[in-house]
Amino acid sequence: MIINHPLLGPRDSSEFTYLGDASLIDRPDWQAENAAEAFYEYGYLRDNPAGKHQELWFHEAGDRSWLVVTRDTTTHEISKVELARDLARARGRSK
Amino acid sequence: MHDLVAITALGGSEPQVDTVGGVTCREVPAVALASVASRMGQEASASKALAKLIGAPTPDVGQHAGETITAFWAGPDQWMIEAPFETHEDLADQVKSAMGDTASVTEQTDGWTRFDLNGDQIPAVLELLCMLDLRKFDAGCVARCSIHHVGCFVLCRSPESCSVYGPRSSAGSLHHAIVAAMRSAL
Amino acid sequence: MTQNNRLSGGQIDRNTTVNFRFDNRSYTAHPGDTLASALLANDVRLVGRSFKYHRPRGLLTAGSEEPNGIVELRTGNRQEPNTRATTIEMFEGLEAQSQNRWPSLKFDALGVNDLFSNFLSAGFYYKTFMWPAAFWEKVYEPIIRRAAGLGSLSMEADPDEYDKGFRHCDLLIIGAGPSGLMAALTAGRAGADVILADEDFQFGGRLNSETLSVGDQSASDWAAQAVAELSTMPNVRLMARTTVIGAFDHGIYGAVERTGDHLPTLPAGKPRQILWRIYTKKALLCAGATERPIAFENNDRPGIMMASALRTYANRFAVTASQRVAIFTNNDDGHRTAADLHAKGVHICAVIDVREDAPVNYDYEVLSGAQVVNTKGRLGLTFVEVALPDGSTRTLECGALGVSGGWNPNVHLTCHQRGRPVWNEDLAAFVPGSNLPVGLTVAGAANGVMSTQGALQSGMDGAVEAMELSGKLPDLPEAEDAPASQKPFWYVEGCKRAWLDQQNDVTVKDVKLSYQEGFRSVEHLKRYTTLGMATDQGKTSNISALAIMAEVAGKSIPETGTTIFRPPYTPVPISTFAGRMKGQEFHPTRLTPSHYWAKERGAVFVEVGNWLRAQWFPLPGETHWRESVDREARQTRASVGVCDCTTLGKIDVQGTDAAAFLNRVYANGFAKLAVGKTRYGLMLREDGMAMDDGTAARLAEDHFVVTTTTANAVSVYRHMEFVRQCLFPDMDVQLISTTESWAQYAVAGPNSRKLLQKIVDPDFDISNDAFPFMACGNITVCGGLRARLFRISFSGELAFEIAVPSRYGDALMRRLMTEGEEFDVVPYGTEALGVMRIEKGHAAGNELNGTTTALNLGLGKMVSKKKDSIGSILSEREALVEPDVLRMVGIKPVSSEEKITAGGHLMNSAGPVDAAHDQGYVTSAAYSPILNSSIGLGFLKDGANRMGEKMRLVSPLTDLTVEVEIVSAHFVDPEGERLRA
Amino acid sequence: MRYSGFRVIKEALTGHKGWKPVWRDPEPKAHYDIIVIGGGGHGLATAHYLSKVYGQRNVAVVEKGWIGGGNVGRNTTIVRSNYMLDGNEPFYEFSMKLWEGLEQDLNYNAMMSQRGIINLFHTDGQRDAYIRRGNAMILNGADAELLDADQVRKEHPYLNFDDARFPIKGGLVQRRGGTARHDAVAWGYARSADTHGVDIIQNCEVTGLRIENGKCLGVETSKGFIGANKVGCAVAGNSGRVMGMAGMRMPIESHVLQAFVSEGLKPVLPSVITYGAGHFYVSQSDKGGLVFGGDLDGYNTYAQRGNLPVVEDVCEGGVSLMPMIGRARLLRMWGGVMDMSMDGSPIIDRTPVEGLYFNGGWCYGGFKATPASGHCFAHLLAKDEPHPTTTVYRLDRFRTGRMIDEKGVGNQPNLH
Repeated sequence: MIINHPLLGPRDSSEFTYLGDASLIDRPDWQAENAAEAFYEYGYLRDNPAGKHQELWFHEAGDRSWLVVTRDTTTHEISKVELARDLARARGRSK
Repeated sequence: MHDLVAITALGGSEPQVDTVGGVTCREVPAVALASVASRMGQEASASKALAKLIGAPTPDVGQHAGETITAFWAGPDQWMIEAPFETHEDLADQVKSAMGDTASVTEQTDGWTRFDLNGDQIPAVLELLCMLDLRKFDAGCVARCSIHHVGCFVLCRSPESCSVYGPRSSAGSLHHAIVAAMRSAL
Repeated sequence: MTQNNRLSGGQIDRNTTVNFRFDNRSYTAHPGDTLASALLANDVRLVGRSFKYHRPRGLLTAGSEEPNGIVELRTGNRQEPNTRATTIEMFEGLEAQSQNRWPSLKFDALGVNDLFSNFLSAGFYYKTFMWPAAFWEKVYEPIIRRAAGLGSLSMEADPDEYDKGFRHCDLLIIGAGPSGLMAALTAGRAGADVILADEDFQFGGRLNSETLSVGDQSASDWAAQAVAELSTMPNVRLMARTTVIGAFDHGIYGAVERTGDHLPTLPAGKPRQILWRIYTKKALLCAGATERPIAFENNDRPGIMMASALRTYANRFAVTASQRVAIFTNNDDGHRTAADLHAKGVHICAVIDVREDAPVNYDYEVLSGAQVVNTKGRLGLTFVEVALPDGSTRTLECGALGVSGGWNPNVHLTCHQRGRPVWNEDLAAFVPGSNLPVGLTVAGAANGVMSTQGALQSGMDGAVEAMELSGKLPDLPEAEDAPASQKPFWYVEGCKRAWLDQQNDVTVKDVKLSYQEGFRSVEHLKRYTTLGMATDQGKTSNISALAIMAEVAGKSIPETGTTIFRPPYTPVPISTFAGRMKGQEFHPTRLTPSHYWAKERGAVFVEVGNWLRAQWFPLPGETHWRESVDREARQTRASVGVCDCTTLGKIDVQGTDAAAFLNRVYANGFAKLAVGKTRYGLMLREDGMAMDDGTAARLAEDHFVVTTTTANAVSVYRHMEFVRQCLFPDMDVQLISTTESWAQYAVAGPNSRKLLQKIVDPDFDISNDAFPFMACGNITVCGGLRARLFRISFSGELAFEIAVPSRYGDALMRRLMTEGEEFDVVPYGTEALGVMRIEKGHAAGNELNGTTTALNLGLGKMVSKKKDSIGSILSEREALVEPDVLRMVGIKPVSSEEKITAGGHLMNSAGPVDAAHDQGYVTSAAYSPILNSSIGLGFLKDGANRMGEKMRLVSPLTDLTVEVEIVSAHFVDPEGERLRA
Repeated sequence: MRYSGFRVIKEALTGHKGWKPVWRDPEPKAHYDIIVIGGGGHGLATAHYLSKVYGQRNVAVVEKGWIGGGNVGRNTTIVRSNYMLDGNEPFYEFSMKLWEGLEQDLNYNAMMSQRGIINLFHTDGQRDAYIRRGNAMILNGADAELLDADQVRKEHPYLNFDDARFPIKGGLVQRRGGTARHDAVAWGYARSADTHGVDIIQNCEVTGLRIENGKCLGVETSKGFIGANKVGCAVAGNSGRVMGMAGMRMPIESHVLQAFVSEGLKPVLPSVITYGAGHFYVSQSDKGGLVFGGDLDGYNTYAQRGNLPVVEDVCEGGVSLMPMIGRARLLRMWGGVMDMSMDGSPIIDRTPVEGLYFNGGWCYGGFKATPASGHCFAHLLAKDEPHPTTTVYRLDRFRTGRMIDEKGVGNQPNLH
């Protein structure tokens, strides 16, 4: 597969290490009342869609960026690649 | 001055040189390295300080630039600084004082081993080693890539000259891979 | 032997004669031959035996689709089983053997299977061999296995080298026949960046096999001229002997270039084959088509071949399979073969055409509306029996029969991403469907365009479309453009033993039986009968079998299903996929800064991940490793020892938020660590399990150096980048690995400070007051070399770790040894390191096994609940905090003579010994020379409350039961007085 | 129809006219007591045990394509019970015992071949872990043997002992492990279930689950609605998709595992061999092909195909371990979609929806589990309580912290 890195352009996916669903960015609030349940769901439950999937890839043999790749799990077509850091900020994560 | 004697990454007292069919692979220990990473929110001033340090515009993504002190892009808001070892053994300190609080600086001199390839058929060698698109890999380009499972930087300095940086501990394996590719391709 | 079957013409080099051997007989051939053409030239028709019935087999085709002509090529450790004679390029001294026969090809004992074929019908083995139950394993299966397989391996290591490489292009053209060449000319002249690859050693595809003309040239001359022009274009790369084996995601193609297979011996340093990963913007499949057979009774005898193969042998290789040839066809193309052979002086016995309206010919007989109903000839064809439309039969004497049942486009690569081809009624063949791999288009015969003119046009159009070319296009030469006429005809009615898959012996009857027993899906058919599972991957058999299944089922072919193809297009040596990564080069080897010195000292090395580390340093006279290790550990605890610990991961953490960041990453607190201090840190995974441990040294307010275990250096760095970029993207923190930059040595033992004081420059006070336990700082050594010093201890002794730039590591180690002579300094390896850490009760990899929590490790109190840190919440789940969870304990034998075994299980001192009564297990064990006893660490249910308990350590696997006592994991200096000294 | 050597001879002499379809091709009834979704190995085995052992006769298996077309038809055929953890070893040993009697139970020769399996180790740490595992196997009533390097060499002299980057230090052997003819397992179960009255309905894709008031009433299919008292889902690889129809998020990701077969070769490998320093395991089939595989491609996918980097990785391991296979040719590569669970262990349990039961999360261990999985799922469906060997395969074990994590890699499915 080829991942079109937002900074570097097309790079072979073998340069990357895969983590999983980009929902792993949405780490729950540790102080929330339902934190135990929220962390369980965050840690263990997945949509696992047959279709578009937002997922985290680390450019291990490259610039060490974490990317969020939107890829179809039935065709492997990649429709979007973003820097995870940008997406994390967009989803409200900060410090 | 201290009295400890250095050895090269390949374990010799002198750098190793191999020539096959018009391409030379030379071990280059005489280089000092330091990494620079902009501090959060200081990207612009870091870039400015870096440009001043190398006497050239701060290299963009996938580029390298500079004269005596050169810099190459290593990641978002990160660069590696190269300079002659003889004169810049304390490169990290020099860079830190140039960058001030705009960037984090880390000594990288001995994190890496460098092999320079010279000759007119470098692409034939490189295409057996890494997946770079050599059609677009002109002078001034740099890319991180994997060579036989070793993470490397490759810099194109001119059509007949490039540098390969690999982790120092893997110097033997990297050197073996390069020379085997030279024997195969040339 | 002379080449009796040589004809005139051809594209072989008659000026040179080469010698080769087949089944230990010598023959001659010419450069340009394949082994197949050379065998035919020498009148060798019998080349092998089939898989199941051991029927005699001859060549069927002239290309890579060959199912029958497979041999063991070369000898010794270069023996290469199942090699298709049709693709072996002739070279001087070539040696090949037939296979799957004993004692000889002509007399094969297992040929007896053929007599029992009625009992060996498809799937018979599923229905029998079950009684008595024990017999399957002991009697039946061994017999089946002995008979299994085709060629044999030498059982020696493959001595050749293989390379892997990467190429990029705008347009990859797969196949250099008429459409591929025309596409390459079109795109090449327009300046596109093109790679043209073909599996053959000669470009031109079928143009080399035909007597047609293209423009005013012969087809092969036109091809040669096109190649000549292409080879002058800098933007076109020609790759002959290169098979594109697979279409992978996003325009990546795998291709195998056979750089050395045509050479008698490989030049030094040169690879036998290269696996290319070709990155393309667009690809154009010009793979042509494969002629398909017609099934009839005994259609598998040597001498019965594809008609187009006979034509290729005659026109390209100047060879005929026999001087007397008949043709059996359902289409016009079969007649072309007859005409070409006739023109070369071969006697055409007849052309048998199933069509009533077959074209007439005055040079030889054409039997219209006729069918071949049987053949004769035990080891090679002698007679063909033909049924004529009037009901009579006629026997023709011939040595070769060319069969043409029409053509199947080579759609294989279009299916590699599970796209399905579609049925084309006009061609009676599957053509590429609509769901092709992205970026791939198809031209020429592969796309169902069967005429030469059509192929040229289609190739040009394909290039124009793929490269979006505009402007002037090359002139298309004139070429044959006859409409192809055929009558779909799959098998001769009433035939039984009519072969479809000739290698695996799948017949028409088997397809019918498969249907009868309910195996009606195409996939069931293939799996039940083994159709298409042979080395030719069913290239000549799958479609015919499908058509027959459709007919039996009374359905149309599209209703019956399609069959798709998987990579690789043709089989590829496993070595080719491995490339250079084998033997010592399987993984890169990482050497420590003291490696060369350690080697001089005669160290024994051990693989730790990709690192080589000194395991121990034997001295003369030491005959057992334990002697060395005991000495190293004892001497270190008695005086001072030095160990290279460079392999531990080191990560530079800088930034104004560095401390806050580490506070999140580590379970314990780091915010308040003072500058100049180091702290032990425990990192959890988000699921609450211990991930790694190490230290973090604060060199400045905004600067830490974090260490990781050797094994986890890469994954911890990746994790920290995840936390930084994805979880807390606004933290001002920068990470970079410095593992390799610093040669880092542990200097441990009561005299460690004294030794270091001899090399640390006097400006730096490292006394206990100035540089207490857990202190760290930048210093200089040996007269000004920058260095780092950490007062940390893994051994439990007074200890330091000192780091200098790696290039000076060798010299520093030597200096430590000479300066340490007065203290009897000892270098120690990983084994003694392990002994001392077990004595001290430090968890390491065996304990941090990914299923243990901080609580299990006895570090539960380190997990701060006052802050947000990774893993803290999930570490609280109910089953992880139950009162009797596993706790890390020390284990020692009640009798010091006994040995603790890592991997042993702990059982109560009385009661049953079984899984239900398992109390825990031993993770690490060592002999402690200080305690004069074997000791171990392990996990025990409720272990913290069971100190002093006597238990049984059992290891039935190693036949061991030992009475042990549960003790504190801190065997040595539990109060930690030594390391603070 | 009973199969026997006698029958084969009789049919051979009478033109094979008497063979009947191995299973019927029935139209679905309006309602069944139990519907099993998925005509793969596990679904068909479930149907066999439901009908033969648990006396359930009003049962249907619905399959979207052709039976045996999922992972039972695309695996590397290995059978073993060499697990380490308490949760797994009893279950897989139960499965092993069922394998050992399978041919007689089914009257179908699935060619179970107990030629042994060896897991090689290359470091002391690996050795210690294998000793722990071997002991756990024996303590659970299974067989295990530890070989040192010399003993390994004696049994497998063709392995790389001279030039290995990671020298072989020994191996853990299970002699009763081996291989079975994977397709035949599906067919044998199908034939038996069919004989016992189970309707096997092919080309019948489940498009929805009818759930009212928290109770599952049946399945919507491409052949219409089929009612059921109980619905069991055994569609590993597609569990996310099917359970998604019930609105459930699962502790599972779908990943592709590639497998490979070489051209047929005269016998070279006496047993199943697993490399401990690279991603490579291999056995030789009765037909002579080397059947081998390695690691997952590593990314979520439902496509039954993989990519080159893993092919190369596997072959690098193979040639490193046994350099004599280098000149053998790889004939075919394919991919199967795995239900990768969050701890690498399976799930056989009720679900929050009444009448809906789940069997999945088999990772790449599903084939060897087929008999026990079918038996235990049938037990759960018939009796509404878990079989004793599967009480730990709970769906909620991640919430409570009772993971069964053999590899110790935690909640990242592609690492298991």
